[in-house]
Amino acid sequence: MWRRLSVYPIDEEFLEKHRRRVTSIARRVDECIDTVSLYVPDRLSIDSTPGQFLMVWIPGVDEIPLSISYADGGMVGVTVRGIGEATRRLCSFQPGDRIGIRGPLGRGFTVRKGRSLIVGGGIGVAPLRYLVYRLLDIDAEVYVVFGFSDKLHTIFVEEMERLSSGKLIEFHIATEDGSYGFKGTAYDIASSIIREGFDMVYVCGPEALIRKILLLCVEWGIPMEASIEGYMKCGMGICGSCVRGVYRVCRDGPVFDRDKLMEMEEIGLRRRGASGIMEPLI
Amino acid sequence: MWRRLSVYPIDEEFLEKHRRRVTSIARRVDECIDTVSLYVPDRLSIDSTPGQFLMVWIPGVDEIPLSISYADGGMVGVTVRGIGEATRRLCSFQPGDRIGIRGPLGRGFTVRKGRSLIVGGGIGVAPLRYLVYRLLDIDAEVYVVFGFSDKLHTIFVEEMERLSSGKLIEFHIATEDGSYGFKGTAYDIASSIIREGFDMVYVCGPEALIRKILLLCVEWGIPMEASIEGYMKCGMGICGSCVRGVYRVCRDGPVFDRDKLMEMEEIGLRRRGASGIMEPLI
Amino acid sequence: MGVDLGVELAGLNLRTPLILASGILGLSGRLLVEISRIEDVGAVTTKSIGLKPRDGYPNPTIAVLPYGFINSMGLPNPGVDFFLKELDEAGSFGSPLIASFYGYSIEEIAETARIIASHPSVSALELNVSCPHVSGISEIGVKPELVAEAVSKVKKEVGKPLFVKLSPNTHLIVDVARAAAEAGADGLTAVNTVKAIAIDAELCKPILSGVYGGLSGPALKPIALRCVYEIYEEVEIPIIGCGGVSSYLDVVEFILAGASAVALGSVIALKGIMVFRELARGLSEYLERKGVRSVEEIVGLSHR
Amino acid sequence: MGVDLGVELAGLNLRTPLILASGILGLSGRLLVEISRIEDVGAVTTKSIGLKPRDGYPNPTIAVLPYGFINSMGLPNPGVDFFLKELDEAGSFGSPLIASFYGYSIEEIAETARIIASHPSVSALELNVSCPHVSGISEIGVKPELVAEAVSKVKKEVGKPLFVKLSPNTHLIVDVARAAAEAGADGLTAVNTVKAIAIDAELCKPILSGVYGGLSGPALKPIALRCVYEIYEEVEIPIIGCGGVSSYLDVVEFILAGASAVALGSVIALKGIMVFRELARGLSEYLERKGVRSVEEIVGLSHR
Ligand SMILES: Cc1cc2nc3c(=O)[nH]c(=O)nc-3n(C[C@H](O)[C@H](O)[C@H](O)COP(=O)(O)OP(=O)(O)OC[C@H]3O[C@@H](n4cnc5c(N)ncnc54)[C@H](O)[C@@H]3O)c2cc1C
Ligand SMILES: Cc1cc2nc3c(=O)[nH]c(=O)nc-3n(C[C@H](O)[C@H](O)[C@H](O)COP(=O)(O)OP(=O)(O)OC[C@H]3O[C@@H](n4cnc5c(N)ncnc54)[C@H](O)[C@@H]3O)c2cc1C
Ligand SMILES: Cc1cc2nc3c(=O)[nH]c(=O)nc-3n(C[C@H](O)[C@H](O)[C@H](O)COP(=O)(O)O)c2cc1C
Ligand SMILES: Cc1cc2nc3c(=O)[nH]c(=O)nc-3n(C[C@H](O)[C@H](O)[C@H](O)COP(=O)(O)O)c2cc1C
Ligand code: FES
Ligand code: FES
Repeated sequence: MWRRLSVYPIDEEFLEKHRRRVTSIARRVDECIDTVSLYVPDRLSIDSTPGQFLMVWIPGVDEIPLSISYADGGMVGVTVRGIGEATRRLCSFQPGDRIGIRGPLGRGFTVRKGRSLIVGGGIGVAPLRYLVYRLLDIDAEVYVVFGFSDKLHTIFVEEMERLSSGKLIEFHIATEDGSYGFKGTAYDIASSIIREGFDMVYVCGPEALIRKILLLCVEWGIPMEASIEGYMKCGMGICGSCVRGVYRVCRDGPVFDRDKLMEMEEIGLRRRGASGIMEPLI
Repeated sequence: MWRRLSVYPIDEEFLEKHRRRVTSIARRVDECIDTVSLYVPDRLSIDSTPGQFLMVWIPGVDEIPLSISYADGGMVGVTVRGIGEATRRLCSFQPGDRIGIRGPLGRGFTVRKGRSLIVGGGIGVAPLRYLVYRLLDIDAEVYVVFGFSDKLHTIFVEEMERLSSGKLIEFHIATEDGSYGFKGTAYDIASSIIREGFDMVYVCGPEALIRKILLLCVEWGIPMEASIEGYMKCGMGICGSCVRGVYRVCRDGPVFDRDKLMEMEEIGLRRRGASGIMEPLI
Repeated sequence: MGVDLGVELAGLNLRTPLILASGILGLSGRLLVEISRIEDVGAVTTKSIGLKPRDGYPNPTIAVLPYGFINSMGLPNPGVDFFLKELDEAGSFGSPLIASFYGYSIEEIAETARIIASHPSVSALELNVSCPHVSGISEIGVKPELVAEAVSKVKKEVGKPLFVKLSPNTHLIVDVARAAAEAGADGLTAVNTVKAIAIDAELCKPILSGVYGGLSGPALKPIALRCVYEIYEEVEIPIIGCGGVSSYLDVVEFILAGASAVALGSVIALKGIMVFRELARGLSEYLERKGVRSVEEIVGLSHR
Repeated sequence: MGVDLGVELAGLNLRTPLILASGILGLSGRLLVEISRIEDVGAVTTKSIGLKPRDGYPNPTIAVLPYGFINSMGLPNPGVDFFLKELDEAGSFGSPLIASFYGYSIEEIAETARIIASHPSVSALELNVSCPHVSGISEIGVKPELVAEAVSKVKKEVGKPLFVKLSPNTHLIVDVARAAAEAGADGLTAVNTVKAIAIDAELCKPILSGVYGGLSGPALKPIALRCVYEIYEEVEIPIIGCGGVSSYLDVVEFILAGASAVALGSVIALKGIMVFRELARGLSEYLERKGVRSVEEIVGLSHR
């Protein structure tokens, strides 16, 4: 009745997702020297998909996109690496401090049964941790490969090792300096096991990593999805700030499949900054 | 969900009632030399109560309150006497001509089983005709007294006589000049039969008539309701134009009970005009 | 239980910061008295009154949208003389009566103010220079120098507090507000409606007989809130926030933006006059939750 | 089946009167080309481009209300030089490209116009003097004489059609429109957003980092419609209606008010880019039902 009258597309879900919910941090976990997980109570994130993100408002500072790294029992978690003003401020937040959240936003990973290979680099492991649990929920066969610069920057490794020793997943870890696990990159490990055959490869991390895995999967003809970044402002698909190729990362992504990633022609090479100018990624 | 978000009291019913529905006249019936009934298809009026009114928009001319005189089978009817610009224009309308309607608005009569006396004068019979049918629907005992100036101005009389000869109602009619029925007024007849005892007296017509019946009912201690007029603009209870005593005719009325009518202290004596100035009624 | 909501507004003592807006049921003296006596009502404002009676525009005078109303009443009012008689018979008010008035010239404004202010029931005046659908009214309200002149003329003749009701239809709203304050106005009401129209696509005609009307209700709120915020940055005298208030959160937002009180209009069509109770309760609970002891403590807090 | 929706707009031939509004997905050349090729898109407008790149404001840059958005992007844009390169690589457009631009002074406006207009993909220009949240922009847009000066300077240097995008935040909108027309503008876009704010009652702070933003979406519609209606009464050049269009009925209302075409913004967040199809279909069916053979026949019909 309302719809007929208003002639306005009242998308209740849309509206509710984008209203900023100011909430207090319930729990903080230090993951490594520069990375923290923060948990807040949230009803809406119960129905999220791994790969979806929240716009996290740090009042007085900024509002930034962060992938959901955990969602269960009415709590949602994000895992943030302090690399600039907003992320460092967030890393300093303690239980009781208030943030505002919008979301869950965007399209996440396809959670599908089968043999899945999860490849994460650095802070890119954040959405993948949530993905692992959702894949385990549906009894998928999960291979996880994480890579970090060094032992001091490893994230979720204990947790994955616990799952691994419980035979729930197969877990590989690489550090570039060899201070933990295999000496090398996640790509090195992934490229060596990929020939074992997988139904899906999931990736998140530095775009150089995504690009290399992408090309590999194209070569091997393996389905693949990656969560990529774009400069997010509106987070709702109208401002155009986050566009890569012809896709909006905030709405059509942040998770894209192999074909779309190829079509973009820019993965690992360049990306728009805040002004819209294309900046080289290396 | 929407409600929680919008923090605005979205009253769908309110909104839908007040959106002007432009519709074509489906049927026109000449009731007497200066009075016409017009019928339009309308879904919302199915749930109307006798005594409720429509705001009828005569495009380019005016929007005026008219009581619902009929509502059945997806059709709503109003009966209008041409006394000024808007009403005369409306009386000239033919099937196919377009009007806009808002409504049904206001509070109607209490439709209750028992011995009911319906007293109407002139065009005041419009809502009472609808009331008769609704009372018959619930098997009330219905006494109808209509009064007109003369035979040429009688309305719904054939219809009432048909109901009367079918023993569905008891019907009395008076004309002031005696050209039809009893010579005198509706009050004359009503005051003579009122002592027979009634559970409810319903009145609509000139305020002089309403006032006299009101005082009579107070004297005899009989429950009574009357539909009264106020100068309607917004029709939704905010502009204050229609206020009588401390009540809004458009929202709290147009039907009021005996106690409220007495409390107003002005029935039959004075009423606000378009500017809000109180004007004497005689 | 709850925080006391009393506020002082330009010398008036209000039980709550919730005021009945001008033009809302404000034609009948008896009804105004009735509303003024409701426990949660801080003050009531009359319909805008002019020197002479006005019938206003023919109907349709209002269009309902899902997110507000467009009204084009055309300032119907009985004129000062009748209105004072109305007040004579109305009885005594339970909270301050703010008399809204207008005029087509500085002289007429001053004369009307003098007459209305003479009535003992009137606690304060509100000068309407912002009605968007009657020509000759808002033309004054967009000119800071004219508003200043009108205000000083009125203040010369009238001892009671004077509010000026501002128009959101001009980029000069802060200038007008400042001019009014400097000329001696005791407070500002921000805002009146935004000029708007409604067209019926079936008839291919404007709906309102006056064509142009004023947008009120939720659609107006973010604009009205901005006006209050902007004015509070630049002008010292108290502000009555007005525009689209529908919930206690709206009340809170207006106060945080800088309003010392808030006027309610359109919401009354939807929630009825009992909305005063709902909003007062919500506001009081909010203050309690925040550990705040009076409304005044949070006036303009969002600027800090 | 259905009525042909083609319109001629200041010399441009549009397949439909439906235009992508400025600032909506208009940063990427490739995406603009993609949208311009959708069958029901009449024209596309770029994000407003300036002489130099701008990052815009920090987030939050948008607030969602049940009846619209408040955005305070702060005109992020890559600047003319980069943008022309972007267009070079974008491919060819399927419908006219309107390049929106701005400048902080008359000279800068003229220079920016000259550079952008030089690109072969650009069919027309739209001068944005109405962004409510970047200082130095809307200040020009409320001064008829400055707008006239800017328009004649641009027209002297640029042969392509020039639209001026107007601000609803001033009571002088018709004067600005007239000044633009007299100075040689080929068309007007009415309107940009209304200045507004949003406050978070929990944090007691403005939500947007730029504090002030612009209200778009349904709440803006009755105001935008009024602006189009008002301008159509006084000014002869074609108008692109813009503000809150969400359904084909809104499109019809804007055209009846006097718009020759209609730009879509906020609705795209809710209905996606496929809204062009829905609105085109609805408009075409409406015209058929009314027995009208072209959009032009009903432009401004509500004034008669
Ligand atoms: C979909 C998505 C999911 C993300 N998930 C995570 C995560 O789970 N954990 C995590 O630590 N980081 C994540 N990021 C990255 C994170 O958003 C940025 O690190 C953060 O915005 C940097 O802000 P800053 O002020 O700390 O740094 P700055 O010094 O401002 O910038 C550092 C880098 O972050 C980029 N950046 C800044 N603001 C934004 C923005 N609004 N949108 C996109 N990029 C921005 C800059 O372009 C620059 O490359 C994600 C990004 C996206 C797009
Ligand atoms: C609740 C209600 C129900 C009514 N039902 C009927 C009905 O069923 N049939 C019928 O013929 N008439 C009915 N009327 C009266 C009808 O509304 C008026 O006759 C009509 O408005 C006159 O308009 P006009 O332009 O023809 O006359 P005018 O010459 O404009 O006025 C004639 C009289 O009608 C009054 N009037 C004008 N406009 C209004 C208005 N907007 N609201 C109230 N009074 C107005 C004037 O004050 C004057 O007393 C009803 C009125 C009310 C309030
Ligand atoms: C029906 C109606 C009549 C109004 N009449 C007046 C008036 O006479 N004088 C005035 O200053 N404002 C008048 N207003 C404006 C209101 O006082 C108020 O400023 C506006 O409606 C915004 O508040 P709201 O959104 O709460 O309704 C009127 C508004 C409405 C809806
Ligand atoms: C996110 C966003 C960015 C905008 N950017 C611009 C801009 O750069 N230049 C401009 O002239 N208008 C800009 N606008 C205004 C729109 O073009 C349009 O005038 C306004 O949103 C009203 O239309 P709508 O209600 O359909 O959104 C922007 C609007 C939004 C919502
Ligand atoms: S962030 Fe605005 S479109 Fe994606
Ligand atoms: S007609 Fe406006 S209050 Fe009744």
